[in-house]
Amino acid sequence: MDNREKLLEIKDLKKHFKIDRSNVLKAVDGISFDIFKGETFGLVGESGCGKSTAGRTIMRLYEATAGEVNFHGENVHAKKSKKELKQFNQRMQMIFQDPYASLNPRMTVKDIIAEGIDIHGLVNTKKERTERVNQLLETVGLNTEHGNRYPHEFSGGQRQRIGIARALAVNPDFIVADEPISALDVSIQAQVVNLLKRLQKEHGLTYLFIAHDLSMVKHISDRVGVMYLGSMAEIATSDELYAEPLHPYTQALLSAIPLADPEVERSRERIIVEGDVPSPINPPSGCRFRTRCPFATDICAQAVPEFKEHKKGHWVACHLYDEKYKDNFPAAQK
Amino acid sequence: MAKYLLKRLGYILVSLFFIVTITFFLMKAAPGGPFASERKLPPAIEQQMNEAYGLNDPIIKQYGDYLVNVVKFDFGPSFKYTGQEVSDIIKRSFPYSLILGLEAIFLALAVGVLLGVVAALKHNKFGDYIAMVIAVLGISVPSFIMATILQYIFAIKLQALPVARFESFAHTILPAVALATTPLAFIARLMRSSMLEVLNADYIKTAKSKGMSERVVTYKHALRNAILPVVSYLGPLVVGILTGSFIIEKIFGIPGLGNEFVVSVTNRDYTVIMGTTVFFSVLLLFSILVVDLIYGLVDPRIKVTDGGGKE
Amino acid sequence: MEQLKLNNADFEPISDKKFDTEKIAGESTSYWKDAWRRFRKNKLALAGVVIIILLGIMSFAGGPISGQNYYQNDLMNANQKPSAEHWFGTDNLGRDVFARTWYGAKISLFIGLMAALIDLIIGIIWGAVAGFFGGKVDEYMMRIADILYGVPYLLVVILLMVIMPPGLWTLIIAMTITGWINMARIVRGQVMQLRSEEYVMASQSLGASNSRLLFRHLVPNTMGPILVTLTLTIPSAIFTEAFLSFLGLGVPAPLASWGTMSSDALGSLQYYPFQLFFPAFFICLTMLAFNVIGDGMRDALDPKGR
Amino acid sequence: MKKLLEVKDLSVSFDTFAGEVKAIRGVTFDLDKNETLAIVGESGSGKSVTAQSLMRLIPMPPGKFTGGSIHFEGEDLTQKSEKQMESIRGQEISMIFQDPMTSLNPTMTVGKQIAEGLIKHQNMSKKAAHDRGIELLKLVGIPNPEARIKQYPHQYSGGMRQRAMIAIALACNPKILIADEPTTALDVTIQAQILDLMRELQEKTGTAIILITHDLGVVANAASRVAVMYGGKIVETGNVDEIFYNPKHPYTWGLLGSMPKLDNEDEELQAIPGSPPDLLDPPKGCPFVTRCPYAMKVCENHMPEYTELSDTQKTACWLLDERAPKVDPPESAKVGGSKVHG
Repeated sequence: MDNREKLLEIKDLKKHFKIDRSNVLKAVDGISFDIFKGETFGLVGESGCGKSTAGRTIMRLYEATAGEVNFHGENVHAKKSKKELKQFNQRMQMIFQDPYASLNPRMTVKDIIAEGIDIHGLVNTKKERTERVNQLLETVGLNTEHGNRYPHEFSGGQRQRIGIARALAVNPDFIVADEPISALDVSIQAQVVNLLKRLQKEHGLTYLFIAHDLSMVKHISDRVGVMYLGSMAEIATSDELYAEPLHPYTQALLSAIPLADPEVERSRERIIVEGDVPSPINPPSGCRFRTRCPFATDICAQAVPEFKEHKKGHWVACHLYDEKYKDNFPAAQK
Repeated sequence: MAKYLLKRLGYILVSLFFIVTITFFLMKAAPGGPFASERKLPPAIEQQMNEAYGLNDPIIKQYGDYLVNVVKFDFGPSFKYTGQEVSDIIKRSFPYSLILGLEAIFLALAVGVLLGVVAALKHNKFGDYIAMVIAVLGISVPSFIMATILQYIFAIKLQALPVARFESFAHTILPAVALATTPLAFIARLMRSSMLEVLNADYIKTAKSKGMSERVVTYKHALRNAILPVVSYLGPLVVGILTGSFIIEKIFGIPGLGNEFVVSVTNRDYTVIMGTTVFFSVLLLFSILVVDLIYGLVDPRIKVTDGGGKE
Repeated sequence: MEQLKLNNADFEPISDKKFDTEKIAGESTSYWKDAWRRFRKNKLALAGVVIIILLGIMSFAGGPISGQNYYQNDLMNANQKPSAEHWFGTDNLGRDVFARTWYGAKISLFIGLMAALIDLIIGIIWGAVAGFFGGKVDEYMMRIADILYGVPYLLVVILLMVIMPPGLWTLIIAMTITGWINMARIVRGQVMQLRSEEYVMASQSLGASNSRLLFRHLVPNTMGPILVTLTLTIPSAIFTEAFLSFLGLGVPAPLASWGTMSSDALGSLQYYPFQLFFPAFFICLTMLAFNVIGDGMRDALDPKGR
Repeated sequence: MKKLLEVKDLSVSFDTFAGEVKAIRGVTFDLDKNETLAIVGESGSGKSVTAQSLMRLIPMPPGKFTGGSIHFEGEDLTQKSEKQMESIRGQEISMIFQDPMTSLNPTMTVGKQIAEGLIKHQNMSKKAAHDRGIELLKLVGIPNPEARIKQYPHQYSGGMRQRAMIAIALACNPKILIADEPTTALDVTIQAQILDLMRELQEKTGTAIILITHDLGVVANAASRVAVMYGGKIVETGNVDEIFYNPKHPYTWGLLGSMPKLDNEDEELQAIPGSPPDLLDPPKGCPFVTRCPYAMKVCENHMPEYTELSDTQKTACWLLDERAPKVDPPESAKVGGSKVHG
């Protein structure tokens, strides 16, 4: 696995927002992970955990407060000329969450899809432009006739496909999909997910798939990262994460998803975590999950757990798995 | 809370300083001295007058003196009416304006809110149309035209109310109505749209699903939330009433502050202009502060505290 | 319940191509077309447009039609009632009120349009720059606007009128010197809001330049609220002009506006009410027309609104 | 024995500028004490309209009943006056909504919002209602209820707001609780808390629940019976095992097939092509005909009758007609069931 080519290397990425003079919202507070070429990396977490901010900071839609995003070995956040940035933009694209807000209501679908083509001057003639747009429309399962219409005439699923066509127009290597299905109905979600999977195969794309729906993330991702309150709790291949979650938060999260199977549901033992996610403006000291963690002890309030490789390719940030603190958790040894 | 108030007071002082400074230099830049107007004074006397009013001092000294005096609520003597202090003029005329203003504010709020609520409850029915016709007309008819229409109909033709002056409650009715027209219409529209929005809110459905009667839902749940935009309009409302009073007091011959201001403007009575401007600004800045405090009381989500931390 | 007669043929599968599930019925409509369709349905707003057009035409044609001019004194014929010769009567100096009314229309409309236009230009530039760049730039620009906003508008205008030489442009300058702030705040709010819309971000992530973001995305999408504000600024400018004229601070003679005409007529209200009637009526009519147009536009441009 | 609630052929339409939207068209179902009926469907299927019609919360106009009846304890709710409905709402039937953020009055303390119903329906004094409010908050698991009851909704977190909503709804011990997407706006961990809470409270109080949702996971977790809605109609109904393990309607197959399974991920999801029908002009026959892979000529013009497959399961599909070709449910619609956990 490690000999796979790293497409993206995120190192200690931070993004803080200033709320007012005395308060800073640490939306993303030092996360590190790699994304390999051709894989789908799923990023999950509950609302407010910073997963969307992470996606946007990786895209450099937000300037990072600290840290690096190395794409093909070059730091996206290093000072760059406009031209260099534009090149990045062509290779990295994004699909957005809200199919109603992500398309400019005053532009025709054709102009929306062609925007990237125009910006990067990918075609020379009007005819080529039309052909390219038509081809993209077809790729995402729409008709060429749809090009002359306006976004408000389409359904949510169709709009999401237009958004995908727009991203594809510049032939990117890497796509950040920021909760692309959470606003859609179940049957439509499947359409979009299938389309994304097909495109990945056909174009050799790499995805960062951001979502809060764990079952869908499991379905689409090769590896999954779990975020909690701006920090990364656990990263593993999706099979391993589901089979053997290490972090108590991941365990709780997995056990909370209701499965579409009544018998399983009836016999399932749930780990219900108490309370709500604390405010990211004033997060708990030490381990951020400690206020809701069933295993928490004093040490969790004192020391921030290190994000360590517990097994090959399986990273976790929890004192439970740290030799140093073995004696602090007499009860939790399983 | 105390910290918040202090901060706000600080802002008010800064704004006031700007206003005082700007008015002072504007007035200094005005063409012609205060005594250069119609009645031609012999140069010697004019010189004497200038000396007496301190107009021969360097401008910076005049400005400094003025600032010091403003703090003491001393705006100097009127140029036109010898022997009258500007602060006396303000003290004498302000009560009239205050009564008139309060009456108009009350009228605008009470009738405006009522019209808006009726319109929203009878949405797209007769009551709505009537209320909105009144509102659109109210906005389209400027206060001074409204004033003359009222004067013409009720005082001249019907002789039901006094034409002008300010001697009894009856005298205040027409000017207060004229003054209230535009803000009343505005409040009615504001109230209507906010009420319509609130009536569609989820928590109204919750209240209904609890079995609350239409009346309770409308008055206990909807009204309090719908009135919030009106409360935040109170600031501009006070401004509107204040500036509206310039013209209304003139038309009705009321010896209020607005009238004094207009007279001083036509007379180029600079000290009075400056004094009243500063006074209006103080009034205004403080009423906006009061409005903000009221808003904090009405909307529990706005906490008037220092910093954003809750609990 | 009717008895269905079905045969085996009814149970044959429908061919795949029968239903085009991606089909969209109806003809394609752009935002502006759609808005225009909604606006057209609003009869009141349409009437407002017609009124403004008529007023505009009459402001030029009114004088020539009547064969009178607005400045000719004729003290012998002062204070006449409306007649065949003087359709709206004459004023206290014997000037033809009909001709003066339409001349006043020209001045009043010009002031209203001009003031609104200047507000619009300054407001858009100021608001768009502040909203687009945000951060420190925004903070300082808006701090300035806030301080100016804290001073009552009419007070400022009056003070300026006191110190500047009287004239048409003086009036316009005085009215716009703080008048643009409202527009700037609206534009800024809109731009800030749109700046974080996903479609703007999408364009940004495609590598769009600032000018592309501004002109392809932000400006077209702020046009709606700006237009509405504009139509509501015009009547308020006309009102301010009339207000100032009424206080004797308006356009100097021989220029005449509806405001100065009303002011002049006030003294003889008791005896010659018609002198006040015409200018006052047209002030109200114009304000009414612009207000209903503004309302109609708001409803047409923002279908969620109602 | 009479059912608690019997809905028959209920139809509701809305007059809009574009025409009459037939939101629900002949919906029939019933509800017994102590059970949880889930109504599942996509957005626009009419599930929320159904829920709100039961409480008569649909604003009329523009909405209107165009047929059918709602019998609650033998009395038809569609015939009741507004005044009579007031004493049923909150007292006999109550409701919680999707977004706890917007469904609580922001300018009223939580305590007052709970007390209102108690004072109205149970003639409690203010003091008694306040005390009962504290009890209720404790019941729904809000810590420190004595202090919390005096607070405003914005001082609560999302999960706590939904708990407070449940406390309000259950204040007068209603016989039926309608929960309209109660967990959709909440995070997964909070969703699990709320579902648990609802189950626990049902055991304690015996309230019947109508659960409106689009999430089959939630259905499997919480429901005892299920009604699947599509295009304003109930296309299939049955108890929860029948719907998950023996579904007969192609739409139910589609729904199950488009859910990702946790055990076999490489299989492609079975998406249902196309979009739901336009209810301004719904298909004459089966609403699913345009998206159904098995559509037959008859489906286009004739709505199928319900076929009773068991005492509880009823399905409206022409495939169940004897003249239709035999079709087996696709592999993707098969739910793991007992084979997963041995």
